[in-house]
Amino acid sequence: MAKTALYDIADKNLQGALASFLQSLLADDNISAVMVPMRQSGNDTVMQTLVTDPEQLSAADPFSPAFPMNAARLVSRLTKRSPGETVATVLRPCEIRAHIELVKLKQGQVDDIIIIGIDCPGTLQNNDFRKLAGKDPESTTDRFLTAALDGKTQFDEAVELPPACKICTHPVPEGADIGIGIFGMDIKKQFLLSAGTEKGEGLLDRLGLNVQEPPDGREEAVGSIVSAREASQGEVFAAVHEKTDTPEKLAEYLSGCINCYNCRVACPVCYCRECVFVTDVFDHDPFQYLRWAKRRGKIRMPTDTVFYHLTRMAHMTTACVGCGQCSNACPNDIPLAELFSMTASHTQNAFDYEAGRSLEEDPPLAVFREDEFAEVVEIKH
Amino acid sequence: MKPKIGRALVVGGGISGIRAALDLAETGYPVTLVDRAPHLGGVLSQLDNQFPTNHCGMCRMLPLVDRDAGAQYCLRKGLFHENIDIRTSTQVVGIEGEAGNFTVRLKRQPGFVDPVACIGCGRCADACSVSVADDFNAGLSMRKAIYLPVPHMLPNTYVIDPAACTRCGECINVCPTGAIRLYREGRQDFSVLVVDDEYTVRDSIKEWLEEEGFSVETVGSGEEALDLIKQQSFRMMLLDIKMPGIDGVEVLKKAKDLFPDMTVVMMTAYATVETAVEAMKTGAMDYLMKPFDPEDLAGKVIGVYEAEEAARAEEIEAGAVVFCGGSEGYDPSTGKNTFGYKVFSDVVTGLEFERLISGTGPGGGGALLRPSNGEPVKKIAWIQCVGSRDLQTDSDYCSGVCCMYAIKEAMLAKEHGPEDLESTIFYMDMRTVGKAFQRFRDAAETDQGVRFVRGRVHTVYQDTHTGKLVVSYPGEKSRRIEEDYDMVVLSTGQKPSSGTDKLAEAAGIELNPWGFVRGEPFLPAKTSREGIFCGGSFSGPKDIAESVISACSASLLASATMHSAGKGIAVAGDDTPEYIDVSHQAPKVRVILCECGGSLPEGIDLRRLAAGLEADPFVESVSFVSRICTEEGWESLAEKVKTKGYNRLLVGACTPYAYTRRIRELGGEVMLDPSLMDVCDIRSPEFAYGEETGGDAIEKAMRRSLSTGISRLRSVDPLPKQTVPVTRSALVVGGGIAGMTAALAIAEHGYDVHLVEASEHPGGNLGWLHSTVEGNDTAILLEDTTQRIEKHPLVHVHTNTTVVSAFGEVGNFFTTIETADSGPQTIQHGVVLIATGGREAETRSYGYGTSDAIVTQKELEEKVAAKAIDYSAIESVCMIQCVDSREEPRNYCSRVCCPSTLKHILQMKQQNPDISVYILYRDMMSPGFAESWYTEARKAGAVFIPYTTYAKPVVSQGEEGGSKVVISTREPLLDADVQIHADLLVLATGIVPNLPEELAGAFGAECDEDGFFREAESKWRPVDSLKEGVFGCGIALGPGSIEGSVATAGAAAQRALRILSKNAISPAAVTARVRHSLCVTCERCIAVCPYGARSIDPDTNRVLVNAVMCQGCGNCASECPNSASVLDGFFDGRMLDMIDMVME
Amino acid sequence: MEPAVDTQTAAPDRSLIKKLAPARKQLLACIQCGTCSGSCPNADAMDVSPRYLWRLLLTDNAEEIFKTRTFALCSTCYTCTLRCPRGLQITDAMSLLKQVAASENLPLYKRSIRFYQSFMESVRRHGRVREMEFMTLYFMSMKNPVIPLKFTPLGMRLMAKRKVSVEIPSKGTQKLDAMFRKAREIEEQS
Amino acid sequence: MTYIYYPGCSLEGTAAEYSISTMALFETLGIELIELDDWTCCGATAAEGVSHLLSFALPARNLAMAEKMKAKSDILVPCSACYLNLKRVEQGIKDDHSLLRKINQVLEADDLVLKGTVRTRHLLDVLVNDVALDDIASKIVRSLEGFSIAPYYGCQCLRPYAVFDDPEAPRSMESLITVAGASVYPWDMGGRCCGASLMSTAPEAGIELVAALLEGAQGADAIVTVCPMCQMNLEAYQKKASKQHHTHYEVPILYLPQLLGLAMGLTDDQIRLDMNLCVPGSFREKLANTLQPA
Repeated sequence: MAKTALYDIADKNLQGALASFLQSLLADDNISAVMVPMRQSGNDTVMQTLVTDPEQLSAADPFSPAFPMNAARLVSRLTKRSPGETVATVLRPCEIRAHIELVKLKQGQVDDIIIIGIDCPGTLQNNDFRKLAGKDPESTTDRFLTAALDGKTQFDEAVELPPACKICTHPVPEGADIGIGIFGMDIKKQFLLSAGTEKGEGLLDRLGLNVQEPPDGREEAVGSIVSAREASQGEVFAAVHEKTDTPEKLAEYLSGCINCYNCRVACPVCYCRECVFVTDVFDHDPFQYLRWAKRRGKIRMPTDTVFYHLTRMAHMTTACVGCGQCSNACPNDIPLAELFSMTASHTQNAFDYEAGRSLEEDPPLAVFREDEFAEVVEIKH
Repeated sequence: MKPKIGRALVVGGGISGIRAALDLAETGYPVTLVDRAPHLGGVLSQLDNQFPTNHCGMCRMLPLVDRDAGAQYCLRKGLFHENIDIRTSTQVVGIEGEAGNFTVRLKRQPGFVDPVACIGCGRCADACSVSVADDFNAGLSMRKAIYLPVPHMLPNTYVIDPAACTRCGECINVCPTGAIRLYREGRQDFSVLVVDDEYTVRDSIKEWLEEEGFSVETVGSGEEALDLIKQQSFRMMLLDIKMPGIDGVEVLKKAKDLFPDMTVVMMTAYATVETAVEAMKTGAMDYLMKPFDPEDLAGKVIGVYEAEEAARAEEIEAGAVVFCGGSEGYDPSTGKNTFGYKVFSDVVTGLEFERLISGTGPGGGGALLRPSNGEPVKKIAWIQCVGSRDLQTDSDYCSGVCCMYAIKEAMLAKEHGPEDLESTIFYMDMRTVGKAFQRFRDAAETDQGVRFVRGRVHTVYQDTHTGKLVVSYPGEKSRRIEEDYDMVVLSTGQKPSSGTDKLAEAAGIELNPWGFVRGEPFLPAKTSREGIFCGGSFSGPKDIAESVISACSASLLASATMHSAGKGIAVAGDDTPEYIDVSHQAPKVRVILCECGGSLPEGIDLRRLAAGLEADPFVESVSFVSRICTEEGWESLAEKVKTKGYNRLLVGACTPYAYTRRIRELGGEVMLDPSLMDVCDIRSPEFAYGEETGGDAIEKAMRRSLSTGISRLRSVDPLPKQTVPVTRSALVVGGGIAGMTAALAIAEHGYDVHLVEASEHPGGNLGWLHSTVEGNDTAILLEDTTQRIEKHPLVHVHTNTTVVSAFGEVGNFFTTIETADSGPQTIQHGVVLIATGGREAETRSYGYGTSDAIVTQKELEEKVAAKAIDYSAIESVCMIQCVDSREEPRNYCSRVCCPSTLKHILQMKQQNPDISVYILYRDMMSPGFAESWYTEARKAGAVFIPYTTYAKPVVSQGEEGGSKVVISTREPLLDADVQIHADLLVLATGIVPNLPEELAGAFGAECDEDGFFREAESKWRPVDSLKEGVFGCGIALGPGSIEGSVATAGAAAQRALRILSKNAISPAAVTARVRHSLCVTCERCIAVCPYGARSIDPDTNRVLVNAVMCQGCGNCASECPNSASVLDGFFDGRMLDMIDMVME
Repeated sequence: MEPAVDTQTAAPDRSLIKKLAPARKQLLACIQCGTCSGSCPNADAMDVSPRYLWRLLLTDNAEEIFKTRTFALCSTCYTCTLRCPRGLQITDAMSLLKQVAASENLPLYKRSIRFYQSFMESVRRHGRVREMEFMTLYFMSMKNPVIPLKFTPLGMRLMAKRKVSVEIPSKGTQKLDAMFRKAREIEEQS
Repeated sequence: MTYIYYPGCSLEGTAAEYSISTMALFETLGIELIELDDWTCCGATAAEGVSHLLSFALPARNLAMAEKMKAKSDILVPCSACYLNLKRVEQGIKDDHSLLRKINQVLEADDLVLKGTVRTRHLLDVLVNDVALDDIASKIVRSLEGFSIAPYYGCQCLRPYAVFDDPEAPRSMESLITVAGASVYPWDMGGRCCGASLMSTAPEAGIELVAALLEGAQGADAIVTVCPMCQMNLEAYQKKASKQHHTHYEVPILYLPQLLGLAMGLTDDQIRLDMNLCVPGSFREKLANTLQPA
C-alpha cells in the first residue's frame, strides 16, 4: 500500500490549498522549480508554466479543464539532457504516461523531475473551454469540478467532455511520484496525497505531512468512474469500428484531412524530428500526380492522406496514451482520437503492452520474441 | 577479389562441402565443388527443421564479409559465389600428384537434360507417363522419370532417372528449348550375354532387355559362355553363380582375364550372396538377387550402358582436396527388420517423418497423418539406436545425432499433430552431449510432455484388428509391455556413404574399421594422404555443428597446404575496379531482353512491350538477345553493352540469381558499378504471372516486372563505399591446446599472432592429462605444439599476461595486455580468438573431502601418473558420473567425463583384471566411435548401474577404521538396493569455463548462461560470435575433447583468415546508414540490429553504423519511423515507386 | 530393507559363482537393453525376464539365479541371439545355466533335469530315442502320478496312428554307454 | 545327385510320414538318398542340458559315420533339431581345435574319428538351392490352385546359422509353394518359435505360442513345415489351444514333401496324410475338388 497523506484545505479554497502545497514543494531544498498549469495574466488561457518564485504560484490551476497541449512534450524538453536540477511537474495521467513512452524512446528521463500527478476528471477541447469560461473565467475550474465530480459529462448546453476523456480508463495518475487525489474526497476539506514511488515517499516525509489512510469512499469512487468509462469505451470503439472497417469507409472517415499534420504536431508520442511525410519521400514529381489521375480517371487532392494516417497508426499506436490532442488539433474536426484509441487498444493488446504503464516494458517493436504472432508467421507452438 | 594461385577441390556438396567451399572461397581461393548428386545440399535439402530453434537457418552460413561475392540467397535453394565453380552429377575417379599439385580426374554422370538449356518449365514432366517413388520424399510420394531432384532448388533444371525412363521420347517432343537428348539409337550396339542354366530365367531376361533395345545372346552353361565370348565381343555379361559344370565365379575369373573391360553382373540366390560379394572383389561390378523384377534388371543394364556412353573423365589441377562425402542413413529394411519397416506403412524413418511433415513433403500440408489411412496421428513413438550401437548391423558406434533429432521431431510432432498428441522416445542413453542439448531435452519432457522410456524396443508389429502398431519393450522388472501406437519413427543412424570405399581407393586414403575415412590422431580432418582432408560426417557420424566445425577445420588445413606449396600467397589488394562515376548524370537505363529462343508463349509481342518501355523517359533503349543463357547469347549481350550512352543496365531473362557473378564480371569490363546493373525475371517458372493465363496476362506481368526493375535502377544512388582497413594480425587469448593450435594456424599463413596466456606456461589442461581413451599420447602433442609455438617467428607468446581492456571492431581492435613483470602494452590486431578453456569443476557432493578414498577424475589421473595409486592393491572401485552436472544450475553435459571413465576402467582392468568396477551413471555419453570403448569397458567386466536425479547414490563411511567408502544406490533392473564397498570412489565433476564475462564483453562478445562463449548460432556459425571478428575455440566454446578443441581451433582460425587475408574489407553494396539530420537518436535501431553493427557515439550523440558488420537486413530501416535510418538501395521513395509500378 | 546386492557380502557360494563364470563371460558386454527379454517367445511365462536374469548374473547373484525358472523355460529358438545388438551368445548362456542346474541337481529344476536325463538315458541305451520309453522313464523319475495323465490323450492319439508303441523300459543294449562314460570322464577332469 | 540321409529319431516315430514323403519326393525327383549307417540320436535339446560335451559328441558321431561312408558328402537332414545339432558341430569345429580334439576323444570310445569333411544340409536348403525349380515344376501334375498355404519354418533351420534363408523374414519355401500352384498365405510368423520344447516342462507357456501361430494362420488352408517338432506341436495341441483361447482352431499341418507330393500326384502311401493328426474333412473335400490334373 502506497504511503498516503491528507492535505487540509483552508476556507474551502482548493486552489489556495494547492498553491500552498506547491509552494511547500518549492521550499524543499531539492526542488528548484515547479511546472504547473497556470492562468495566464491578461486573458483566460491556462498554460503550463515553469515557476521558481513561490509568489507566482497563486495563479496555479492544475485542475482547470483547459488542455491546450499534452505537457509530455514540455517535460521532454526539460529532460532530454539532464538539467542538473530537479523540477516538480504537475501532470495529468495521460501526460505522465506519454512522458514514460518518450523516456523509453530516449527523448527524456525521469531522474531530474518529480512527477506530481493529478486525478483527472477530464478536460475540454479548446473551444469548449472558452465557451465554459464565458464571462466568468475565475470560476471555471470550480464549476467544472463540481459537475464533473458529480459524474456529469455535460457542462453547458454545448459543452461536454470530449470522447477521448469519456473513454479514458486512466483517471488516476499511476506513474506519479506523488498523486493529488480528489476522487471520493470532500474537496472543500481535504485532498489526498499519495506517494507512488520511493522518491515520492521521501518527499512526503520531508514535507512533514501526517501519514493518513484515504477515506473509505475513494476506492469506490475511482472504481465507478473507471467502469463508466469502460462502458462508454466499448460503445465508442464499436461505433468507430463500424465506420472504418473497410478501406473505403476509412477513407470516408478521414475525408476531411488536408495534410496539415496538426495531429502529429499535437501528438505527444510522435517524436520524430521531421516526419517522413514532410521529407523528400512524398515530394512527388508533378508528372506523377497526372500519371495517377490518368490511371484511375481521378485522384483526390491532396494525396497520401489515408496513407499518412495509416503510417502514423503503424508508428505510434503502440505508444498512444489516448490523450485526445489529435482531435483537439484537427481543424476539420475529424474524430481522430476515437480511431487512434481503438487502434491502439488492438495493437497494445496484441503485444500485451500498455503505453505508459511501466518503464520496464520495452516498446513492442524493439523486442523480438520468437514465439509471438505464431498465427501470422504460421508457426504453431 | 583477385584469385590466389591454388585451387581447392571440395568433394561433396552437403552442408560440410558448402561450408568448406565457402570458407576457401571467402579466403580467396578458387574452389571447384563437385557432388555426385544432380544437386547440392545433401540430406539437408530434405530436412526443414533443425533443433534447437526447429527452423532451418542455413542462410546463416552465407558470407558476412564481402557479401557481394556471393548471392544472398537461401542456401537450401542454391549456392552462388564468384569463387566457387559447382559441378553436379560428377564424381572423383582418381587423384594423382602430391599435396599442392594434385591432378584430379572427374567423371561426369550422363546428363540427358542440358542444364543450361533447361528452363524448368515442367512440360516434360507433364508429358512423362512413368511414375516412380520420389527419393526426395524418401519414397513417400511419386514422381515422373524426368523430374526435379529437389523441388526448391535454384536454378532448378530437370533430370532424367535412367532406370525409370522408358525412352518413349515424349519429353523430347514437348521440350521448348530442345534440352533433352536420349541415347536410344546406340543401344543396338551394346551387346549383352546372359548366362544361366535355367531356361526360364535367361529367356525372360533376353525378352526384357530386347524390349529396351539391347542386343542379347543367351547360353545355358559356363562352358558355352566362355566359348562364345571368344568368338563374339560383348560389352556386358549377366552371369548366374550356381551352375552345373563351370560355375559363375570361375567364368567370371576367366572372362575377366580375357576381357578385363567387360562389365559383369552376377545373379544369385540368398544362399550364395556371400559368393556374389566375393565375386565383386574378383571384378564383378555388382550382383542381382533372385528373384528380380524386370525393372531392376533393365535399370542396371541401362545404367551400365549409359555410364559407359557418357562418362568422360576430365582432369583438373588442385592444390588441396577436401572430402565432404557425408554419410548415409541406415536402411532398416536391410537388416533383420524386426520393426516392420516397409512392411507396415506407419513405420517410418526419422528422415521420412521429416518429409511427412514438410511443406514440400508428400502431403504438402505438413499435417501429421498416418500414411496407412490418412488419419491424424494421436500416439507416436521414436525408437532409438536403429542401426547404431548395434553389432548386428556392423555399427559398434553411436551415430551421435539421433537422440537430438528424435527430441526435435517429438516436439515438431506436437506442432503438426493434435494438441493432445502423445509421444514417447524409447532409448538406451539419451546422448545430450552438446551445450544446450540437456536443457532442450528437459524442456521436451517438462514443457512438451514428451515421454522418455529407457529400453530398447525389439519388435513392432501390427494388430490386425485395429491396424495399430504394437511396440513391445521391457518395462519394470524387465517385464514385456505392449503399447499401441499410430506411428513409429525409427531413429536411424549414420552409415558410411555408399561408395566411400571406392572413393577412398581412388583418392588413396585409408578408412577406419567402421568404414568411414580414418582421421589422424588429434586431427580428424587430416586423412592418411598429405594434402587431402576430410570434413563432416565422411570421417564419422556428426551433427550439423560438428560437421560445420570439421569442414572449417579441413578447409584450414587445405589452405595451409596450398599456402605452404606457395600457392596461397597472392595477396588480395585493392583490386576493386575503378567504376565510372555516374552520380551526377541523369539516369539512363539500357534494357536488354532475352527472347528465349523464340519459345515464349503465344500472344506475347516483345516489340510492343519494348515500345511501351521506351516511352519511359528514363529508358535509353530496349534491344533483344536470342538466348542469354547460351554462351553466344551472353557474348551478344556483352557486345551490346559496349556502346556508350547509358548508365544503368537492366536485363530481362530467367533465373536472375544465376547471373550475379557474370553481371559483376561484366561490370568490371565496362566499368559500370554492378549495383547499377540488374537482372529482372521475365521467364522463370517462379515468375508470377498472376491469376490470369494467356499471352496477354504474361506480357502484362513482364512489363510490370521490367517497369519495376527500371524504377529500381533509376533511383540507385551509387555512392562510393568506405572500405575498412584490416590490421593483419591476430590476438589469441588463452594458451591451451586450442589457443596454440589456432595461433599456429594463423601464423603459418604469414600473419602475426599474439598469444596471451595467464599462467607461466602454455599448455592448459594438457599439463595434467596423460592419455586419451583411444590410447593417444597427449604429452607428445603438447611437446610438439609448444615447440612449434616457440620456434615460429610470427607467434608472440605473452605468458603471465592478462587482457586488461579492449575496444574496436573487426579489422581493428586495440587491446591492452598486462604482463606480470613488464607492465601494460597495447596491441593492435584485426581479429581476436578466445581460447580461455575450462577446468574441472569443484564439488562438495558425495562426501568429497571426507575421505582420501574419494577423488575427482583429475585427481585420479594425477595420482595414477604419480604412481600414488596401485590398482593391484585395490579390490573395488566405484565411479559416479554427472556429479553436479546435467541438472540445474549446471545443466549441461561435459562430454569428456564418460570417455575418461572408460579410459580409467580399461587402465584398471588391464593392471588388475580382478578389480571390481561399478559405474553409477545417468546416460553413458560415448558418442561416435567412443562407443566401442564403452563396449570394451563392459567386456572388461565393469558393471554399469544407472541412477536418476530423483534417487542419487548415497555415500557413507565404511567400517570404523577401514579405508573403504560405502555407496548405496538403486539397481533399477533388479529393482533392488545395492551397496558397494569401494576402496576408491571417483567423481566425474565435469567442466566449468574459465571465461570472465568482462573479457568476452571487452571484445563485444557474450557469455551464455553457463559462462561459455556464446556462439552466433549453435549450428551454422558455431565458432563465431555475433560480433564479426571475434571467435571462440576450445573449451571456452563448450566442453569437448582434445580433438574437439583442435577442430574448433582450426575452424576459428579459418574464420579469422577470411578477414586477415584482406588488406581492407569492403562493405557490401547494400548496407544501412543514418541520415543524421532526421535522427532523434531514439536508439531503437540499435536495439533491433542483430549484428551489433550500430552504436551511439557519446561525443556527437549520433548513431554510428559499422558498414562491414552491417549485413543489410533492414531491421533498422523498418524500425525507424521517419526513415532517418535507411538501407542503401531501398529508400522509401524507390520502394514506393516500385510498389506503384507493380500495382499498375 | 536389506540390500539385495552387497559387494561385500553377496554370493557366499563362491563355487557356484565359479561355475557360472563361463556364462558370465558370455554376457559381459551386455548393455541391459532388454532386446532378449522382448524377443523371447516365452518371456511371459518366465518368472523373471532374461534381462533380469543377466543382471543377476553380472552382479554375481548366483543364489537368486537359481531361484528362478527362467532359463529352464528357454526353448532354444535363438531369437535373442539373433537380435542381441551386442551379438552375445545368449542361447548358449541359457544352456550353460541349464547345465549348472543339472550338475548341481537343483530341486527346482527337477522336472527339466529328469526330462533331459530320461531322454539321455534312452539314448544311452538304444542310440536312438524311443519316445514312449523315455516318457515312461521320465514319469517314473518324477514320481508324480498326475503328470502322465496329462499326456495320456496325446499318447493315445499317437498310438492310434501307430506312431509310438508301448514299451516297458528294459536294460537293453547299452549302445552308447562307452561314449557317455568317456564324455563324463573328460568333463569331470576339466 | 546323391545325399546321405539322416532321418533322426522323430522320423522313425512320431514323424514317420515326414520320412516317408521325403523319400518318395526325392525318388520322384530322381535324387538318391542313402540312409546313414547305424545312425544315432543327435542329442536333441536334452543333451545340452545334461552334458556340454555330449551335446557335441552325439551329433559328431553321426558326422563321423557319414565320413566313413563317403569323405566328401552332403548329409541331408529333414529334422530341424537334428540339422541344428549336426550343423553346430560342423561350425563349432571349424575354428575350435580343442573342441574337435575333445569330441574325438569321446568318439574314440566308439572307434570313430571326425575330420569335418561332410556338410550338413537341411532338406529345405537342398530343395531350394540344389534342385532346379524347373525340375520340380516339370513333375507337378496337379495344381494346388486355390490353396492358401502358410509357410512355417520354425527356429532351428534358420537360427542361429543363417545358411540358406533370412532368419528374421524367411522366404525360401515360397517358390516351392507357388510352383505347386498354391498361393502363399501372407503372414510374418514363419520364423516364430512354436514352443515345442516347453510342452513337457511348461505346457501353458507352450500352448500360448501354439495358439498365437494358429491364430495368425486363420485364413490359410494349411500350414506347411519342415520340422517334426513344430509339426507335431502345432497339430497335437490345437484342441488345447482352442480351449485356452475359447475358440476353435482346426488347420492341417503338412510337411513340405507332403505338399509337393500332393501336387506331384504321389499316392496316399507315399504321402501318408492319414498319419497326420489333424486333417479336417473340409480340407480333404477341397483337395478332392481342386486336385485337377495340371
